[in-house]
Amino acid sequence: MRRLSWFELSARNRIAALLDARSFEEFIGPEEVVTSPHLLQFDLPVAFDDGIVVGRGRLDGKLVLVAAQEGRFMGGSIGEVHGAKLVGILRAARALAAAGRTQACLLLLDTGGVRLQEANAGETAAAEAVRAVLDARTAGASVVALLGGRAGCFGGGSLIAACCSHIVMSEHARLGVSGPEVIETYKGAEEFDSQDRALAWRTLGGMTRRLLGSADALVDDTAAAFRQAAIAQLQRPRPLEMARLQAEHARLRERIRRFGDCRDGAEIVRRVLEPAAVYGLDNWSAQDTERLIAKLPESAHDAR
Amino acid sequence: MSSRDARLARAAPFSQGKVVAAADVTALLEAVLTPGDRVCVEGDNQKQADYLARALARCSSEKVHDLHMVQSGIVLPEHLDVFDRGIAARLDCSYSAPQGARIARMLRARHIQLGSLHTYLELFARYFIDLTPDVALIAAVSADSNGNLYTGPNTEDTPTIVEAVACKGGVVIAQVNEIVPQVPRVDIPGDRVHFVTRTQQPFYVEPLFTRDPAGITETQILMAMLAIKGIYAPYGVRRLNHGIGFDTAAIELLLPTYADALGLKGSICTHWALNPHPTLIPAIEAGWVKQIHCFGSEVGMEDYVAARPQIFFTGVGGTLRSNRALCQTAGLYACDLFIGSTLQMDLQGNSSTVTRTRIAGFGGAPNMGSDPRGRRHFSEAWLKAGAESRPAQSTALPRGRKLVVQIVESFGESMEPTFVERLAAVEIAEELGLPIPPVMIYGDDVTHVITENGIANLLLCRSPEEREQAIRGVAGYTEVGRQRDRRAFQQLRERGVVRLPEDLDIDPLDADRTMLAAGSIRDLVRGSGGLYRPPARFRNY
Amino acid sequence: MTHAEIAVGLFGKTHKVSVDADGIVRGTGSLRSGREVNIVGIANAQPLGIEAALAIAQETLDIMRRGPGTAILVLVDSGSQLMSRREELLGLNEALGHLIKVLRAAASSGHPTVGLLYGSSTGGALIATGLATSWLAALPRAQPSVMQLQAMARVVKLSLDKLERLAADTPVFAPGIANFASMGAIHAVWDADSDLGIQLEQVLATRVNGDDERARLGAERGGRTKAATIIDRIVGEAQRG
Amino acid sequence: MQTLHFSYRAASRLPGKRAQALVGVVASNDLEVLLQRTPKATDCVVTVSTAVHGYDAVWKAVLADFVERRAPGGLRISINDGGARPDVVALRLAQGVRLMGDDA
Repeated sequence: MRRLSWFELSARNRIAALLDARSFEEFIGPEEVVTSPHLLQFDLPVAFDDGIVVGRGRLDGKLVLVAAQEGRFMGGSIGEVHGAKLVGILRAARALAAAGRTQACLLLLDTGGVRLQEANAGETAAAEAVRAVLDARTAGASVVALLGGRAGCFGGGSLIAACCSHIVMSEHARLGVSGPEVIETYKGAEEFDSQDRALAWRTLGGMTRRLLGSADALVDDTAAAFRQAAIAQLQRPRPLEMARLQAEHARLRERIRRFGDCRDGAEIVRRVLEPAAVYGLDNWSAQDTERLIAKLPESAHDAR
Repeated sequence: MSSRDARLARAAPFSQGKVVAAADVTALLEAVLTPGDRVCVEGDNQKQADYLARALARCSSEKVHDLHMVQSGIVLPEHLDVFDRGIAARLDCSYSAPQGARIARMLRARHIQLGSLHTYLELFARYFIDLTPDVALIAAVSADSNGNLYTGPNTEDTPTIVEAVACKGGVVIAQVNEIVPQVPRVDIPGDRVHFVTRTQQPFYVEPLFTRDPAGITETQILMAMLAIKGIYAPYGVRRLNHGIGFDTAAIELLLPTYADALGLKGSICTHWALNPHPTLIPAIEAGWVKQIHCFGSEVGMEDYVAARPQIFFTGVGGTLRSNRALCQTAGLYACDLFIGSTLQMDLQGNSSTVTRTRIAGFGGAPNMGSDPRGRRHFSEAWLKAGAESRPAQSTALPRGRKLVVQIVESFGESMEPTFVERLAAVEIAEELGLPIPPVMIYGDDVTHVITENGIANLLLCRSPEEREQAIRGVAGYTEVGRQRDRRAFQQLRERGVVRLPEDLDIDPLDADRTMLAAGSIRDLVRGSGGLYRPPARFRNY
Repeated sequence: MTHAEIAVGLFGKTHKVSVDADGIVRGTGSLRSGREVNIVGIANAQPLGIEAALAIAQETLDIMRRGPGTAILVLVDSGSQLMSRREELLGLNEALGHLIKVLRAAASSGHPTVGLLYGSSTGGALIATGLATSWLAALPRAQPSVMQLQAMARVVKLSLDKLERLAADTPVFAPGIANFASMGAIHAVWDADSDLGIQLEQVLATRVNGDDERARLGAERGGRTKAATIIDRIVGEAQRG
Repeated sequence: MQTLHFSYRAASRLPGKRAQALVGVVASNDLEVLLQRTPKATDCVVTVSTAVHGYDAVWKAVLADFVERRAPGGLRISINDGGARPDVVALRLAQGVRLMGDDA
């Protein structure tokens, strides 16, 4: 039997495979049928959980709060109910951190961003969510983003991820504000050919994000690997303090200074690091990535 | 002066030796061609002589008109533009799926005089009898200045076309990706090639046989389990061909897992007439496959194939040597099973990929999916199928049967039922005045129908009524399925004519994606040791 | 109103607010009460890219370094996030995230952060600027949006007509300040014809950096009837046992 | 959206201890099925919410077969349909019943 692939698992099954067996307790579960009040007017079906599962469970024996987006329901998009469940779990993370009960919150993001049919509610919820992430961190919580789903992590979701204390990605994950299709729609295929999926992943994919230091860990596409990485990341708390913000600022400035004229992940690897490297081809291995990470000061830092 | 000499003389101003500048190709074609010529533009469901197709479409219709196109594929827009522009008038072809909607419109508007829709092998056969082209426009990877051609892994139709044209006084014009001092291997000898032109872009090849395992559904896995346990195992199918589709891809990916657990390794699926399907990589790597002969190649599989010469047919230099005509023949005569999908099937098992708005042609499926009555060698699978088709008390001579399996979901895209009372192909034929409806596989060739509901064994049916009820019996919740006679269904089930998953001890709930030997393109790449290089459109990493 | 008119409206002619060629707003001014207010922001409907986000963040960090507790007014007239392959490759989400963090850190360390949306702002740019402040005001002609209806019609596969009809009945998806106010995203719409300085003074007199009240406002205003209850329930359930 | 209601008398109460289960996702060619216990031992009520109109007869046939084969007595089943074909509907229903039979 093949191992369970994170990419393929549903949100519910990702949580089940991530946490200690049978430890998960869902808040506002599907049986309560708290669904989107807005989709009906678009003649669209609702989901009993509005495409997000939130609750608490145990990871390696320790209490954690969890939210998992279902990338297959409307692209994991953030609507009013969906967004409120996410904000709720983040505010709970702040409360539990302040009370000293747990410092751990896991966000299994899998989203195209704000749900257009309830755009204003989704946009506002995304803004509430980023603030809630930061407030939870200020209270001492680690908020770990786990990315490797079908929908990627785009739009408001990408800003939520950027505010997290730790980011774990698989090579199937994509992280960016505007996706290739959106950029192509507004700026044309010359700017971003969305059909060229290899280019999409060289630009937004897990491997490139890891090399640039946009992610803290690149893991295999299995629930076991995500679990291990989440446990490891939780051991490196990153309180949101002034010095860290200043270090992040310097880090992002340095990235622009070094790579600001690049437009493709392959260019960064080829031109700046290894002229002969054929980044993004299929014989590029995890070892190659590790070798590059070791060479790239950008990729190892604590400035997030 | 022979007709060829006259053509070559007219073309001389546009070439230096055999080499023609790309910009001069249209002028050369105008010089070589005469009105009414039979012309083959090479192209099938994979490779395309695309530059030459465009060059032909740019010809002046004053100079070049009323051509009779005799070619495997109507695939590129230019293949139909020549009809719109008055360059060509008549058409005999085989495969037209990518232009299916436009060709249907043009036939309705009588913009094309259609001869016949053929199978590949059938059209090749006619190249040697009554449809020999006067001029062939072909594609190869490289040429030397003498016209020797290297076709790379995508040899496909080229040798057949060239044989027919060059040996019967015609002219062969090749587009090549490069001109080199010495070609790596001679796929086509230079004395059969009259002109070569180097193009800026390599000739186009469609990755038609790549199925992303991520797209395989639980239903397709269930059907694959039914195929393996319900057909491959009992008949001991060693020599076979798979069609394109997610269902057959699922079978390929279940060989090293599910079929292995059933203890079938070595006793099924050892010898293939098949393109290098990426989804067969896990089975090959697990030692299931003895050898594979290919119609064509598959984009991204070149290095993998070259590294597995013990499995694939390769030439000097190590790359794949494919040959469509020979592989079609192999599929027809030397395989015991064909399995493929279709869009519509009627109650006698006739099937078609034609819809009201699309005419897809045939390609090779009707050859693969028919019982060759000229076959005389025997195998266990062939004899068993033959025996099942004869009534118990029959005094007829013993004969074998090829297993022709249709694997379909009872509903297709947009909830269109697969099972229908009357094929759209029949209506189209009436409307266009075609003498025979474009049926892909005739019902009397079909031996089994697999759906998510079970298997209908048509070999065991003894009357048209039984066939109908057996097909209804696996037609699920389609209108046709819901109208089945419950009593007849029970009787067929008791006789093993219809077998449901539970009759084969298969629990549909076991049909799980974790059973697939690879769940993604990435897994296939890994399984190939990095040798498989999928086209960008299939990547998600 | 232009950024210059707004600066004058807030501080009179003695303000030191300027906009550079990239549309980055910087400066200070004194309210009538004598209270010093720092200004940052983005003008001229510029799309928000990495450099712009870092520039605004830099300015904010400088304000924080200069001394605690001063008010920060974020002026917003932007496009959407800058859409390009280069921006995405270099981590636009991190740059916008950084800006959000810096603005929140300013609030957490005692700088009241107030946003004033006076032009357009779309999508990620809006989340990283106006919506990243503790208290967001808008002028009547401001145009917040996630996506223009025309583009939205294409994506959700409905006619523009149908979308416009739907928009008449619900504030939940169409652009506009009334809709965003009804979500609770915009705390108040200021009167452009009366003294902006006084209106800002009034806001600064409240506890600007309190808890996030937007969901509660959305419920009170009827734009988001479910969000606040859901958030409260989850916070409650998580604290049980 | 169209809402369909069906009620059946099943041969027996579905065994198992789980109070509820959710299988599937509302996505194209898929659906979600929420199964919940009710006090009525052999009643099975099903509510289907679908944006794909005109397949009432197919739903009826699929559900009738399901009730006959799986005896899902004492269940309330709620379905949000994203346009699933009958084979997927039948599969999800069967998966749901299997989950309800789990001891966990």
